[in-house]
Amino acid sequence: MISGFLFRGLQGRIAWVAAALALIAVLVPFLNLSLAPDHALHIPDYAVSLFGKYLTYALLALALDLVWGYCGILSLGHGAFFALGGYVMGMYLMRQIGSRGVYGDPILPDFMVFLNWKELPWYWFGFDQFWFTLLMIFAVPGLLAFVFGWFAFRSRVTGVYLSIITQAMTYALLLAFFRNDMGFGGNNGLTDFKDILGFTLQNGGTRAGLFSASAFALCLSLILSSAIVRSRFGKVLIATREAESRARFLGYRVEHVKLFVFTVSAMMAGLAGALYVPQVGIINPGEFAPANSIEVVIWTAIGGRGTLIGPILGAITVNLGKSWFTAALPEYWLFALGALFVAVTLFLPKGIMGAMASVRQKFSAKKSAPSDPVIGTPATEQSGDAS
Amino acid sequence: MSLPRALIACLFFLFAAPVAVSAQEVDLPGSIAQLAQGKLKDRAAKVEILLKSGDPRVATVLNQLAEGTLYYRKSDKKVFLTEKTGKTYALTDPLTGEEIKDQSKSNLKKIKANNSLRRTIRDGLSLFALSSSDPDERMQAAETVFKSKDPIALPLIEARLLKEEIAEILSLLNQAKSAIVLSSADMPDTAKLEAISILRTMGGRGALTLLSAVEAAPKSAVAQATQLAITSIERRLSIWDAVQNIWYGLSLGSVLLLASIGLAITFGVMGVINMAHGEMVMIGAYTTFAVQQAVQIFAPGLTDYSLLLALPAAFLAAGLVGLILERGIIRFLYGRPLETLLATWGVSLVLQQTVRTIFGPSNKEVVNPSWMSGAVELAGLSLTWNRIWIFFFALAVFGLLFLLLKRTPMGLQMRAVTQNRKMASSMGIRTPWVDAFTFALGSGIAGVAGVALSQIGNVSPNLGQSYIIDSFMVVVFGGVGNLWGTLIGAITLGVANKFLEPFAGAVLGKIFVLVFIILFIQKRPRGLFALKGRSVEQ
Amino acid sequence: EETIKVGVLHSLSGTMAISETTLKDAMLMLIEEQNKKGGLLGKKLEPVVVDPASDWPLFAEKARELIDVNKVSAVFGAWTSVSRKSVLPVFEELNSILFYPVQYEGEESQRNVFYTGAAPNQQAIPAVDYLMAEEEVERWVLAGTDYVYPRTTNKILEAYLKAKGVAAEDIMINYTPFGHSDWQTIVSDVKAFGAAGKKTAVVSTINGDANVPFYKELANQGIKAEDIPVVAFSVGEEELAGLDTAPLVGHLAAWNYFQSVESDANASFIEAWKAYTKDPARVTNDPMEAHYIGFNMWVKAVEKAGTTDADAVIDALIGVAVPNLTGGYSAMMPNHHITKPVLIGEIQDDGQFDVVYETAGLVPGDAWSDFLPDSAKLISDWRAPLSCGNFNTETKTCGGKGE
Amino acid sequence: MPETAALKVQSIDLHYGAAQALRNVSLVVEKAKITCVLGRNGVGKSSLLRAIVGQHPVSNGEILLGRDAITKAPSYTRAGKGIGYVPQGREIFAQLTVKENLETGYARLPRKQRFIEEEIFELFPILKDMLSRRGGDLSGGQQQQLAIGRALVTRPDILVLDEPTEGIQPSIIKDIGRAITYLRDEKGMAILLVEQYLDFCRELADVVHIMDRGEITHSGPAEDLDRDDVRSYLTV
Amino acid sequence: MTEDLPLTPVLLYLDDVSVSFDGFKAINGLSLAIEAGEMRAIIGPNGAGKTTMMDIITGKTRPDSGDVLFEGDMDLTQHDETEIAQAGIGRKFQKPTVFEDQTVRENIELALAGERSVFASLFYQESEADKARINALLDTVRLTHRASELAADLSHGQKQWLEIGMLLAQDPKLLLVDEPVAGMTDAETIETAKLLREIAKTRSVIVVEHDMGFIRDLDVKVTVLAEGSVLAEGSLDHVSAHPDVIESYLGR
Ligand SMILES: Nc1ncnc2c1ncn2[C@@H]1O[C@H](COP(=O)(O)OP(=O)(O)OP(=O)(O)O)[C@@H](O)[C@H]1O
Ligand SMILES: Nc1ncnc2c1ncn2[C@@H]1O[C@H](COP(=O)(O)OP(=O)(O)OP(=O)(O)O)[C@@H](O)[C@H]1O
Ligand SMILES: NC(N)=O
Ligand SMILES: [Mg+2]
Ligand SMILES: [Mg+2]
Repeated sequence: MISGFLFRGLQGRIAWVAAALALIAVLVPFLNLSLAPDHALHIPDYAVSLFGKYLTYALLALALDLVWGYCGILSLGHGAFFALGGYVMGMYLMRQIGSRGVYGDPILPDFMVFLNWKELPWYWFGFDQFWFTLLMIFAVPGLLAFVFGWFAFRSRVTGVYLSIITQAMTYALLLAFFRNDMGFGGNNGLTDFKDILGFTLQNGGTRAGLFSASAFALCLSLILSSAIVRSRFGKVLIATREAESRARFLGYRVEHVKLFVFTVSAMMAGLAGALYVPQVGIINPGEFAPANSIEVVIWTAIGGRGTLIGPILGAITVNLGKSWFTAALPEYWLFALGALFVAVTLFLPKGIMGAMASVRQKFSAKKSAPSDPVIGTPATEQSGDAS
Repeated sequence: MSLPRALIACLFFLFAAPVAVSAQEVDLPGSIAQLAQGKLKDRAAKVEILLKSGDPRVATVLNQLAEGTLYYRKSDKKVFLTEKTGKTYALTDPLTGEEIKDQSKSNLKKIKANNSLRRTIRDGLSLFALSSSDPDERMQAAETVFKSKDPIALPLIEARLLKEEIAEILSLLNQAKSAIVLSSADMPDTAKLEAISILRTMGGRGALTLLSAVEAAPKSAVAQATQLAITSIERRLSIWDAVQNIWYGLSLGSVLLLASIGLAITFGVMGVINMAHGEMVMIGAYTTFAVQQAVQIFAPGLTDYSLLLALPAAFLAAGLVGLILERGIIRFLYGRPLETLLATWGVSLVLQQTVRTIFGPSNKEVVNPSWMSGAVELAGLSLTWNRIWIFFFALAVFGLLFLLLKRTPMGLQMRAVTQNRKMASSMGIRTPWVDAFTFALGSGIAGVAGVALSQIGNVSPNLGQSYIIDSFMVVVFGGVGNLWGTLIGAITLGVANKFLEPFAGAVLGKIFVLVFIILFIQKRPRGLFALKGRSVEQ
Repeated sequence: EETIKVGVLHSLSGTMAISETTLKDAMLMLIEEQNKKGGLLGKKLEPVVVDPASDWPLFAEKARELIDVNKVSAVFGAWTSVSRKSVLPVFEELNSILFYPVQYEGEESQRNVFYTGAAPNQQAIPAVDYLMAEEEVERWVLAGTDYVYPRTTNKILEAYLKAKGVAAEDIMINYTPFGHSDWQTIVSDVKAFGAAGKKTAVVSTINGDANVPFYKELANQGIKAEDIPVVAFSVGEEELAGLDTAPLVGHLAAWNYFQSVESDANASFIEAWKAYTKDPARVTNDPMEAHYIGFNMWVKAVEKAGTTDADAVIDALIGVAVPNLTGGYSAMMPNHHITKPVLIGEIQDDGQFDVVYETAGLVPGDAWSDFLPDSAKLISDWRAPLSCGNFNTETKTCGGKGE
Repeated sequence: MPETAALKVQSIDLHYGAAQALRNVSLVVEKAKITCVLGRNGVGKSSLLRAIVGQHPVSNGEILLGRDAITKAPSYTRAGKGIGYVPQGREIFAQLTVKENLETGYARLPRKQRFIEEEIFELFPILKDMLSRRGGDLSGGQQQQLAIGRALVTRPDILVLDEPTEGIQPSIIKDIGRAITYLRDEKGMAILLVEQYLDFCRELADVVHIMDRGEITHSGPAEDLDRDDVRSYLTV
Repeated sequence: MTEDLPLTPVLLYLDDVSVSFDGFKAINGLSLAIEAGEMRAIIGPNGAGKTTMMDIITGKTRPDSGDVLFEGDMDLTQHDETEIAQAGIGRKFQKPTVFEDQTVRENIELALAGERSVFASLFYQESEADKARINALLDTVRLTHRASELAADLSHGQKQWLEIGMLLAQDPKLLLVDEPVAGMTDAETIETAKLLREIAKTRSVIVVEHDMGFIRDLDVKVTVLAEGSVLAEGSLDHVSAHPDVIESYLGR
């Protein structure tokens, strides 16, 4: 049943993109590792690490789109799930350092030693095991999303109210993780990682492996998301986004619907964070910053929300732009990026995917069922007496 | 605090007074010249010697030393009193009063003082000032003596107590006397008891400290009186502390209100998720800076009032930016509120960088006018002027806005347009104009808030970012679209924050407030002042 | 024409731009001046400026780009500790050189990094010593922003103060979030704490943006330097430029450099800086001096090694001594920290500091604090044969490497 | 000869994206006459009214108000020139009170005319009882009455009504019928009425147009219309 | 269930229900019983509380007092919209409410009876029977030719039809239809009446309308509400003759 379900996800354009992702997951490490640096097809280390990072961003954007694009839950706190996944992975990596830390303490991470901690806090136990870590990568963000969603959706918190409390959530976590007393290294976060599963992190091969893992994770998540949105459940998602109370009158348990996608999405975000951390070598509370979560929303909007490929494109485009601008126009890049955001909103109202769709439409006369749903009208514009 | 001539005059008078008793024969020119020699840490001893002289000219020298305007000439190490006039200095010989004008800074070197030296000077000079003819100086001297508890001052105070006519100073002198009495070992119990009762009426932490240090035989009258006084003061203090805390909460609330009130229009009323709101506040703050600079150049006399000029200027500047923003971008996005988030985020990046490019990345100095500096002591409360002004200013802005929105035809049109733009147009309302006006108004108000906020915080390109999250929290917590909600929401969050802070610390306190907001929204999913009824469902 | 590239890795946007932009400008000026002197090894120096945008992972990405793509010979950059931590593995992996110019919490010594800012023993401890000796302070408020630098510094200071006989109830420790802006409660707490009869001082490790509202509140609540002095470790001339300093006269800061220092080197540096920025009001500050020292050290080491090859330069750097701006020489020590004088300055109403105290000689930076039990055992020496940043003197092993 | 046409629609087309909703529609609304448009669901009646009041642009053709072309004018200009509109679906300002809803009609009026005529309350007494209730809280029929009342506040020269009887109780439908007649006869108002309710239309109308698939397929004076004829036009 | 309880064929029972909004009594001691298999027409002046009554039955509004019993033992006031819908009460709103971003066909599909849980809908596969049923419903509401268009693009009347289609797809035991023929032509109105009569053969229906011709076509018992409570009840002719009904509702 599961495989049949997933197979449904592998249709149309998604199948192609998934195949492409699987291909680069294999090909990029190959081109990076086995070709000589001066070979025309060689992919430089720098590009591998850069794009490895982008892939995790893309996964995060995809996760957000599942709740925002399809279910209308504008989470301004998705960065929190990403960061939690990152911290889980960071804790594992910290514990892998073992006695190789600067103080040579076999158990305590360095930051605990110099702040005079005597023993490992209970919540650090188990993270020396990879299987446990793997479990926690999904469990921690998933649980937070579940508990948060359970209350919020049951209380029928919607719209901006929901957005703002998700922001409050990530902001509170930001402040909490900044606190040194929390035992997560405060502002400096977790750093100085040495190896993952026995592979040295500062090694091209490991990096290529992480790239590959990120591409596969994205590929699988894409298929899963596609399977979800193509099922009848996907239609319920959209129905919920559009007219939540109407869906209730049809007998759908809207809070369960939301809770399910919210939790699945948080887990995907956690996975993205977990893959991100070993690639960038640090996790710090800054990842909880509300601005980060807003940026994810922006990637998604730029790519085209309510499409699965859009957020992937958006995340990669914006970050590529950012990487490029910050080096090419270090003093003026904010003008460029800001103008880009404004321009996309004005001229590509449905993002890159929307623009591509309308270009395609111009060529093919026959109008297909629109896949980019129109964004709902604001609460203040609604009137009338029905539901 | 510069030394007025009056002090010198009264020092002459003092020659006949008790201080003269302690005056010693001192080699004045030599001692003054000594100030220019040696290291800073040896200077205290030299100052002590000068103070002993009791010579009125010494007060001037020492005051200038404390103020950092005492220099010596590099060529001959001669010490001078200085006054800066334009780019040059006028030098005055401290002993002869002979003046040399137009000296360049490069010929001179400042004689440094540090805090402990300044304290020594202040304490020493306060003895002189106790008999000054200027009541302000006597008042300050009494306060200084209260802190220094210098027993030498006792006879001076007693002499002055006989002559003093101003009640306020009289009580300060009594307090200073009590402080000395209580901190010296060999005082009669009657004097001590009197001192205790004076301190008990005075109250406050200073009194408490003195009383706690009183040493007396257990069960003695002094010990009992002390104990009673301490309990009484502590009780009063705890009440005042609570009141003070409420004030802090109200004051923080008023800052939140100011920060969010413009957003209550652009987001609350218009539904634009205005991520550039903070930057409108920033524009207001930079306008304040610019106006202040201009005033300093063109009308230095009005510097104290540059804020008043800045208010309309900031309103117009931020309003104009808002107008351009609305006409250029927002108007294409009505009905697509989520896209306004994206576009205004882009705008906020551009505005930040624009300000960084024009004004540079670092903080700009906005001076507090004198009427917004310092604090007023009110019973057990200490209220700083800038917070008081900001509190009332926030309420005034709120009140005006409330009237505009609820009581004027324009307000009605604004609300109609934002609820149903097409229908409003069909009712004959010029919707583009109303949209532009509303957005400009919200932005302008944010700008005005920036004027006030420049008085308590940074004026930097990041200014907007530090308010944006709080602003959204307030508007949403209060209930989107409800102006009262914004008011009550801001005040509630401010007070809650200030009541949590003492227990939890600033960091945890803030976390608790956020958690409180999250939980509160569960109870009231549409904010504090939710719009109710059919009209809002779905 | 072949050039030697120098990376400049300072945030030009985001929260840290406020501090770091100046350092970028300073680096550009130093490079330009060096080029006027004929460059280095006969080649011109070419700055490569990027903007890591106060975004820590972006620091790592940009560091990699500078080293891997732009092939820079050395990088001058970072401000916050977390940004340094973020780029550290990159410098290690790609074996390049980073000069880090800001005072920090210590507890680090890495082969590829040269720390030209102050370690805690070059700033915090002398400041406390001064307050004890000069101002006879007996009661202490340690107020800081809640992050690693203040936490560590305060930990060290707490241990130090207790060792000096200060009672626990005479120490108040307070942390606030980044960008904290409402100081009413805390300042009034300080006031109350200081009203207990003993001479009280505040040791402030409050970071950046939070300082302006803090000092404004201090001034308005009438806390005068003569009553309760505040000594700060993160407030320099740049920060004061955003403040009306008249009510703050007498409050203190501890640094290794002040613009007001009178020396020929400083005078010409200030002149050059004002000319370069075309702004007669531009101020200089301590991290700029650190870059000045670091850059000159690098130049000298490259000349000594005759190459920009990282390994050679890293080895050559140890022992290099260059003039600092306070009139003496600073030397790079085997632990990759430098020797510096420690100065205490009082705020003046013109936004400058008046030096009221200066250590007799130079203080060598201590990577591993002697006041933290686990750290006291460690020493750092990057010369052969030890070649170790964290050698444990008890176990005689190199902590990070000895497995 | 005096101009008797208050409004002329001259061969307009209207599109929603690629879909065409009106084809070459022409129509004249005479002063002091009631013009009625009939047609099945989805034939384009509301679209025609939207074109007239300016809520949706036309792709071709012209609309004349008296002698002025208003084809491109925004809705508020048209309202300013005397077109009052009662839309289908009521479009009440949900958060405004009944009173405020009515007062939105002041926008085009000079200051001294800014009051609500007593006639409106006579016609819809319920509005007077509910002045301070929020528009969105009213029942469907109450909202419909408010929508009509609101349009009358502007004192229009041409009143455009889209299925005004929808959801209204029979007695008030009769009142509305009387009111419309009164407005025509006493105030000389031109009235354009879209209706499904055939009897209502037949009783009131002077001129009737029948639409089908975006076109006007039949026009003529009301008395010429045979009930069964119309029925046949309107059957599915 | 109704077969098991032949003595209490009451499907829906409102007992002395009241609700007020800000002090305004919208429903005032309303009692009403609908039998299984009965179709009931409800008329009454604008603002009489008809829609509010439906809100109460479907769980949208909680009454201040009174009970609402469904199938004898389910107290609807204790359940939320979802549970009530799942128990078999379907509703058509006064203002047509459909999922505008989805196609006409998807709207029907979503309404189609069946398991509503998250996992059931995740793994749902459309059966031939379901497909046939959807097609039949599309035919019934005459929207087959627009099946793949977005519901947003329908005209007002077409949305009314679509919503009726959704209601049918839900296959409820009790249908609440609020002004189904508003905005329909006379011919369509007749069709709708036929359709409802057909439906009422197998389930209960409550219809609210102001169109007297339509009510007459339905030919069922009529309840007149006024000011939140029952004013008259009986055949249409009976209530139409009631002077209060003429006075407050029908007019002269
Ligand atoms: N906003 C829209 N976007 C796309 N198509 C639309 C839109 N509004 C209406 N249509 C389509 O245009 C056609 C005409 O619609 P219109 O609303 O004018 O019909 P109508 O005659 O008023 O019908 P009804 O009697 O049901 O109100 C219909 O086929 C409808 O589906
Ligand atoms: N939330 C509310 N707040 C205030 N009044 C309300 C609210 N909801 C309903 N009402 C009032 O309750 C009364 C009943 O409304 P309801 O919609 O039930 O009437 P109805 O019988 O359906 O009328 P119609 O035939 O016009 O649709 C009306 O007077 C309405 O204004
Ligand atoms: N290293 C610092 N000051 O963060
Ligand atoms: Mg219509
Ligand atoms: Mg109704």
